[in-house]
Amino acid sequence: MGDMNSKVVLKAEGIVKVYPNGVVANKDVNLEIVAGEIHALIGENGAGKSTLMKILFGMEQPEKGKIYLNGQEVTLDSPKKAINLGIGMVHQHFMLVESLTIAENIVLGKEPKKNGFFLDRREMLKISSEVAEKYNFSINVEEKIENVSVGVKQETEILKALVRGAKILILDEPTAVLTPQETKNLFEELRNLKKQGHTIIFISHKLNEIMEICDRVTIMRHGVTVETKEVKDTSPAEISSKMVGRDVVLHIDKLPAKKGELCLEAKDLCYTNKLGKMMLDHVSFKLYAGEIVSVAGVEGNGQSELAEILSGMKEKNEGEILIENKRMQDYSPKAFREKGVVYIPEDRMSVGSAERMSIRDNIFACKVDQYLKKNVFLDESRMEKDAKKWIEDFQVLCFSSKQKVNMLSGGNIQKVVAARELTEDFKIIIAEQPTRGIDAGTSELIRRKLIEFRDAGAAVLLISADLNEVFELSDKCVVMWNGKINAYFEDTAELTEEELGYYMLGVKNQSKEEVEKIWR
Amino acid sequence: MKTLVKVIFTSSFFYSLIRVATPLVLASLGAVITSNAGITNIGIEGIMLISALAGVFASAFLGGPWVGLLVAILVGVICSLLIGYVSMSLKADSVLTCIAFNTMAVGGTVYFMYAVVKDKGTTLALDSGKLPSIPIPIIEEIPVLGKILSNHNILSYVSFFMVFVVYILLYKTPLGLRIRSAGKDPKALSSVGVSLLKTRYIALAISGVLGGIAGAFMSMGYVTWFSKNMTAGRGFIALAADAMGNSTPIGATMASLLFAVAEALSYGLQVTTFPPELVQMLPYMATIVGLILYSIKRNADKAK
Amino acid sequence: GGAKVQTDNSNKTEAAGDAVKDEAASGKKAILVINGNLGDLGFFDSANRGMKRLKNELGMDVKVVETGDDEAKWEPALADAADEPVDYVIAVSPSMVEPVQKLAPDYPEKKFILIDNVVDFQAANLSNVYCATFKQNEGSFLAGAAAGLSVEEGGTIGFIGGMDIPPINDFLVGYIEGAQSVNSGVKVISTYTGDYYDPAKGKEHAIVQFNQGVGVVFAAAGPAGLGSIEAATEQDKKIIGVDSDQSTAYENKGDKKTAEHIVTSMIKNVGDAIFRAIDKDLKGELKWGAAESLGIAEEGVGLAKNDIYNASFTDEQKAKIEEIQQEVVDGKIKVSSAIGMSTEELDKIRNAVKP
Amino acid sequence: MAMNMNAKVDRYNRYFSIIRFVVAVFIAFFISFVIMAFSTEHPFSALLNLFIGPFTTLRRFSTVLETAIPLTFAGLSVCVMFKARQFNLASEGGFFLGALTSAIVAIYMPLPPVLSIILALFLAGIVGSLVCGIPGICKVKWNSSELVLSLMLNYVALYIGTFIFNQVAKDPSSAYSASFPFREGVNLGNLIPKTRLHYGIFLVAVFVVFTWQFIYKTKWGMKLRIVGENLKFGKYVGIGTTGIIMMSQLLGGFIAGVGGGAEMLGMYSRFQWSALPGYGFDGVVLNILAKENPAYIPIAAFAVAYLRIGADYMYKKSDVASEIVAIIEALVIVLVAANAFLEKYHHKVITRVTAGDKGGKE
Ligand SMILES: Nc1ncnc2c1ncn2[C@@H]1O[C@H](COP(=O)(O)OP(=O)(O)OP(=O)(O)O)[C@@H](O)[C@H]1O
Ligand SMILES: Nc1ncnc2c1ncn2[C@@H]1O[C@H](COP(=O)(O)OP(=O)(O)OP(=O)(O)O)[C@@H](O)[C@H]1O
Ligand SMILES: [Mg+2]
Ligand SMILES: [Mg+2]
Repeated sequence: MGDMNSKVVLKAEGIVKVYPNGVVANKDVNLEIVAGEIHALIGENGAGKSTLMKILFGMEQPEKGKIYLNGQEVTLDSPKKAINLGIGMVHQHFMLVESLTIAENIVLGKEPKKNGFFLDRREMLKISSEVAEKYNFSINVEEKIENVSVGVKQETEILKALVRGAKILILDEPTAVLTPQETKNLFEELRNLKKQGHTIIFISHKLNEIMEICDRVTIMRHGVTVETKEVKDTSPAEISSKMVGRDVVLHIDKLPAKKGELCLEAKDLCYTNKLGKMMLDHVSFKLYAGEIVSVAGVEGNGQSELAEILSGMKEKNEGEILIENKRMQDYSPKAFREKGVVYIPEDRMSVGSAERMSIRDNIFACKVDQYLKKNVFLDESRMEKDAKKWIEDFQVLCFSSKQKVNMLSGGNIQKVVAARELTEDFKIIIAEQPTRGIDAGTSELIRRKLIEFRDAGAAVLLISADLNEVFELSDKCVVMWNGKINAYFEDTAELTEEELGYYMLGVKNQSKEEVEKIWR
Repeated sequence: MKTLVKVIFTSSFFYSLIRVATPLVLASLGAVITSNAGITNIGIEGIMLISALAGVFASAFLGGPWVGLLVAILVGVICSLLIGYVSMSLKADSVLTCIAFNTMAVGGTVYFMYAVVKDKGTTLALDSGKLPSIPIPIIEEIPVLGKILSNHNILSYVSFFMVFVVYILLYKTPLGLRIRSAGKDPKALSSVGVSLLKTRYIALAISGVLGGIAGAFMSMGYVTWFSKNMTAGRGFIALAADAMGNSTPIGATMASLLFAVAEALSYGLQVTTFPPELVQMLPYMATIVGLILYSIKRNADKAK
Repeated sequence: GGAKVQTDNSNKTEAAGDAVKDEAASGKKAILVINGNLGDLGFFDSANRGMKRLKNELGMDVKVVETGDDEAKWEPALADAADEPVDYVIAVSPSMVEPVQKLAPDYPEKKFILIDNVVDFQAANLSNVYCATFKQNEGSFLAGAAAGLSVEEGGTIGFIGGMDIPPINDFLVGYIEGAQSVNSGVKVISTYTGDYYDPAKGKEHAIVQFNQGVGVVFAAAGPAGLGSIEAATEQDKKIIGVDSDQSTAYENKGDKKTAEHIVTSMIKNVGDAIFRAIDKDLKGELKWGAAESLGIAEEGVGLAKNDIYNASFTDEQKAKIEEIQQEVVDGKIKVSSAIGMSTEELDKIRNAVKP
Repeated sequence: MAMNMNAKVDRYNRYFSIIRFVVAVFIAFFISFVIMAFSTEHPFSALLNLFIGPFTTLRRFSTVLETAIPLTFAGLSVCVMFKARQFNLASEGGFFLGALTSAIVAIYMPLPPVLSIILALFLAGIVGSLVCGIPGICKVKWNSSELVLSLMLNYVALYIGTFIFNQVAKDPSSAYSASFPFREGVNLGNLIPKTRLHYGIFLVAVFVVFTWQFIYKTKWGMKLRIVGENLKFGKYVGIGTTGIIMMSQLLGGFIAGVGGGAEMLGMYSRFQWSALPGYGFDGVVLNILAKENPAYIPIAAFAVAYLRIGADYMYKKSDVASEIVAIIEALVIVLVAANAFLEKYHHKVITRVTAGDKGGKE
C-alpha cells in the first residue's frame, strides 16, 4: 500500500456537497487517482460524478472534505487555481465560443501579447498548431468552431486543457456525442497522452469503453463512492450491479408488432439550416400504427431536424407531411398536436419543461384547453386529481404536484415530460433521445411505456443514439446519414452493432431501391 | 422648403451635429462594451446623470473642470461597478437593477444638489467651469471643413477617438477577446480559468469611464452647470444605438450619428412651419424606425 | 474656479435673527409653495427673493417648499402648507389655480396669495384669496421693442419658448408686436424646446437661430432657456433674459462674461408682487377676495435697466423704449394677449413675421 | 424521507425570503440614514418624520392612498407583461395617452356622466393597448428589442400626446397649459371630504382581483406564464406564442391606459400634464418588490406611496430633500431583487436542515 501511495497524484477525502436547492449531490466521496492511469468514474445519472469533477476543478466548493494533490492538501476555489495546479477539465457539454476560431478558443485566457497590450495573432496560431501537432491532433486551428464537427470540438476542448499544462485531465462523458469512429480516434489520442505521462479521469455511461481503455474504475452511487477496482479484475455485469445496487434487467420482453393503419407519411422533406447546410435531403418514409420505427445515426446527420419538423418545431423547406392521408396545412406544434402527434424532445431542460413552474403546470401545459370550467377558468381540482394519478403512474419522485420542476433530478424531469406527452389522446409518438442521460430505472420505465403504447396501436418514431435502445425497441430501423435515409432494415434482429455503425458513418450505403422498401 | 435647405446645408448644421452626437457616441460606446460582455447596461443613463453632477461638484469645490472630468470618470466607474456588484455578485436581474439605479439617479442627484446648493433645480449657484474648446491648427484654415471640424469641445474629439480605441480594444486585444467571449459564451470563458465576473466588471468599468465622460460633457461642455434630469434620456438613445449598430463600435457610432442628424434637424426644422411637437418627436421616431428596419434586416439575414 | 454659493437661497429656514423687525409683521408666518424647482434664475427664484425680503425687511418667519414638477403633489403640498401654523399661504404659478381655489374655502382663517393667475371668485367663498397677475405681454412688448431696436430695419430676431402653449405664446405675441412697433419689417423666428429641463436643447435652439442670422434671442423656457444664454455667450450674441434680471444673477455669481450678453431681461416681479401684497395687507390696505393685474404701471413687469442695458443701447434707443413704455402705461398702445386667442389667430401673427 | 426533506427545505425557503426582505429594508434605511446624517444635524428626527408623516393628518394618509392608486395600475400593467417576460416599458406612454384620451372624452362626450366615465376609461384602455402593442408587434414580427423600442416610444407618445392636446383639448383662455374643464359630473367622485380620495380605489381593487384571477386562474393566464417562463417550451406544447405575447402587451397597455384615465378623472378636473408621469418605471420597481405577483402589488404600491408621502413630510419638517426616498427605494429594491443577498447564510441553514435529515434517516 505504501508503494501505491507514492504514486497517488490526486486524492479526495470525505467530500460533501449540497446544492443551494438542497440536493445532496455528494454525501461521502473518496477518490484516489494514481499517476499515469486512466481512471474511470461510473455511476447512474445524478450519482454525483459531474459534481465531484467540478469540485476537483474548482468550479464548486464542497461543504466538507479534503483534497490532496501529490500528497499536499489544496483548496481549489476557482478553475484558475486548478489549472495552475495542472488540472484540466473537458466538460460534459462543450464550453467553446462558437463565433471564435479554434486557435482563439485554445489561447483564450492565456493570450500571447504584443507590445504588452495587443493580441499577438501570429504567436497565437503558432502555439495552438504546435500543441495540436505535439499530441497528434489533425485540425486546422484557423477554422471557426461553428463550422467544425463535434469530434473536432471535443479535440479542441482537450487541447484547451493541454495548452494550459494540464497533467491531470478530467473528461466528463467525452464520448457521449461522438461516433464510434471518432471515439476510436479519441481513444488513440488518450493512449498517446497517457504515454506522455498524463493522468486521465474518464467518465462514461458506456461500459465497453471503460473496459477498453481504463486501468481502474470507481463506481458511484447516490453521492457515495462505492468501490474502486482494477478494470481487469472486474466485469461489466459486476460494475452495473454495483452501480445501481440491484441486477439490471438488460432486456425488455415485447410481443411482435401488429402493423395497423398508415398513420404518417413524409414525402421528400428538405430542410436547410441557418448556416446553409442541407440537413434533410428529400427524406421520405411511412409510419404505421402499432410499430416502432427507430432512426439511428450519428448526431448531426439530420435526425434532430427530422424530429423537430415532424413535431412542428421547425418548418420544412420542401416536401409534405400527410397524417392519416390528409395533407398538413399548418406546420406548427399546435397543428401537429391537434392531429394527435406527441413529441418527447431531446432537450428536456430548455424545450421540454418550464423549470420554474410546478410539476402540475408542466404536465398540463399542453392540455390547458381541456381542463376548463366555463371555457375560461382552470379546473384545478380535476387537474390535481389527474396530476396525482400520472405522477404515480410515471413514478415521479416528489412531495407534491406543486413542487417546482427544477427541484427534481434529470430523470424525474424526464418522467414529467413523459407524463405530459404520453397521456394525451395521441396516435403518433415522436420520441427523440427519450432516455439520454437518464438512469437505468427511468429508462426502463420509459421504454416499457413506449412498447405499451405501440401495443395499444400508436405509431412510434424513435430517434436514438443509444444503439442498445435501438436494438431493444425497434420493429423497423432506418439509418440517417448526411441528411438522407441511407439504410432501411425490415428486421433488427439480423443486424449487428458493427454493421449499423458502418451505415451510420456512411461507409456503406444501401441502394435506392432497398431504402424505398420503407414505402411499402 | 427653402428655409429647410438653408438650415441643413450649412457648415453650422454639421458643426452642431458633432456636438449633439458627442454624448450619444460616448454613451453608446459604453453600451457596446457591456453588451459585448453580455450585459444590457440600461444604467448608462443614470451613470451619465450622476457623473454630470459629480463633475460639477468636483469642478466647483476641488479645482476646476479637469478635476471635474476626472471625478466624473471616477464616479462613472464606481456607479458601473455598483451596478455590476448588485447584478452579478448579488445576482439581481440586470435590467431591473439598472431601472432601479436610474430612478435612484434622478432622485439622488436632486437630493445631493439640494444638500449642497439648497436648490432642487440647477447648480447655477456654483461656479463650475467648462472644459475647453480646441481649434485644430491646419484643419481650421480649410474653408468649409474647418468650420465643421475645428473648435469643438475637447470631449467631442475624445468621443471620436474613443470609437477607435473601443474598436482596437474589442478586436485587437486579449481583453477584447475575453469580453466578447464573456458575452457569447460565458461558460467557455470560465472553463479556461478566466473569471467571468472579473471580465464583466472590467467591461462595466470601461463603460463607466465612457458614461462618465458623456456625463461630464453634459454639465461641463454642453452647458456649464447641472440641472435636474439633464441627460433627458440620452442614455436610452445610446442603448438604441447599440442595438441598431449590432453592438459594434462603428455601427453604434453610425446609429448615434443618425439620431444626432434627426435631432439637429428637429432644431432646424422648427424654423419652418411644422408643428413643433411633431418635429420634437422626429429623433425618437427616427430611432424607432431605424431599430425596426434593423430588426427586419437581421431577420431576413437569418432566414437566408 | 472657487465655488460661490449664492446666498439667495441658502437661508430660508434660518431664524430671522438680525433682520429688521416690523411691528405688525413680527410673529407672522408665510409659506411659499414652489410647484417646480428653484435655481431657474427666473420665475421661482424671483418669488424666493420676495420671501427673503419679507424676512429681512419685515422680520417675518418664512419658509419655501419645492415640490418638483409632479402635478399629483401640488395640491397636497399646498394643503400641507395650509395645515402649518401660518398666516399666509403663497402659490406662484398659473397652474396652482385649481388647488388654491379648492383649498382656500377649507381654511377660512388663512390667507392665500396666488401670483400669476386668478381664481374664479364666483365659484366659492374665496374671500381669503388674493390674486395678482402680470401683464407679461406688456413686458414682452418692451422686450420686443428692445430686440427690434437691436437689429437693423427688417432684421431678424428670435424667440425660444418652452412649449407651444398660451402662457408662453403670451410672451411671444407681445414680443412680436413690440418689435414691430419699432421695426416694421422685422422678422421673428420662434421655436419651442418642448422640454423645460433639457438645457442642451435650449442651447441648440439658440445656436440654430443665431445661425439663421438672428440678432437677438428672447428665451422663455425655464431652465432650458439658461442653455440659450450659454449659447449667446459662446457665440458672442445678444440675448434677453426672462422673469428675473438674469444678467444681475450671473454677475452676482461672478460670471461677468455671461452677464454681458444678457442685454436686458423681461422682468416679472413675482417676488415684489408677493412682498407688495403682504406689506399692503399688514397696513390693512389689501383687498381680499379680489385680483389685481400688474402691468408696467404697477411695476409688475418691465425691462431690467441695469449697467449692461445702459451700455448695450444708445441713448436714442433707450429714449425710444421709454417713449413706448409710457404709451403702454397710458393705454395708447394696446398689446394683444395670447390667452384666449385661437390657434389660427396665433398662427397668423406668427406667420406674418416668419422670415 | 426525501419528500419530507423537500417539504422542509421548501418551508425554510419561505421563511428565509421573509427574513431577507426585512433585512433588506433595514439595511436600506440604515444606509439612507447615514446619507442623511451628512445633510442634516437631526437625522433621527428626520427619519422619525418620514415614518409618522403619513399618519399626521387624515388628508396625508389619504394622499398615500391616492398615490397608491396609479402606482398599482402601473404595477399591474407591467406585471402582466413581465409575466410573459416582455420588458416593455411603454406603460409609461400608455398611461400618458390613456389619461389624455379620457380627458378628451370627459370634455366632449355629451353622455350622462356615468356613461361618459365608462367610455372614457374604456377608450383610455384601448389607447394604452395600442401604445404597448407597438413594441409588442415589432417583437413578435421582427424580434426587435421591446425594451429599447418602448423606451423610445414613450417620448413619441409624449410628443404626439402634446400635439393632440394642443389641437383638440387646449383651453386657450387658460393662463397655463390646461385643457378645457371636464363636463359636470364626469369624474370619479370623492370618497372623503377634504381629501382627494376617489372611487378609483375601488376600480383598482377590481383590477387587482381581475389581474390575479387572469394570471393564475384562467387559460390565458396559464399560457402567458408558460410562455414567460420558457418561450420554446410554450411553442412546443402548442401554444400560439405570438398571440400570447401580443395579448400580454395589449392587456398590460390596457391596464396602463385605464390607470391613466382613472388618475385623470379621479384627481383632476382638466388635463394639464406636460411631461411623462414616470409610472412606467415605478411599475417595474413595484414588481420587484411584489415578486411579480399581482396580489402583492397594491401592498408594494402602498409601501412606496407611504415612503414618498412620508418623505415629503420629512422635507417640510426637517429640510432633508424628499428625493432621499429615491435612494431608499433603490436600495430596498436592489436588495430584494438580489438573489445572492444573504445566500451564504441561507445555504448554511439549508445544509443544516438537510444534514439533520440525513441523521434522522440512518
Ligand atoms: N447546479 C446544481 N444545482 C442543484 N442541484 C444540482 C446542480 N447540479 C447537479 N445537481 C444535482 O446533483 C445531483 C448530482 O448531479 P451530477 O451532475 O453530479 O450527476 P452525474 O453523476 O454527473 O450525472 P450524469 O451522469 O447525468 O452526468 C443530481 O441530483 C442533480 O440533480
Ligand atoms: N442552476 C441549477 N439550479 C438548480 N438545479 C439545477 C441547476 N442546474 C442543474 N440543476 C439540476 O441538476 C440536474 C441535472 O442537470 P444537468 O444539467 O446536469 O442535466 P443532466 O446531466 O442531463 O441530467 P441528469 O442529472 O439526469 O443526468 C437537474 O435535475 C436539475 O434539477
Ligand atoms: Mg454528469
Ligand atoms: Mg447528465
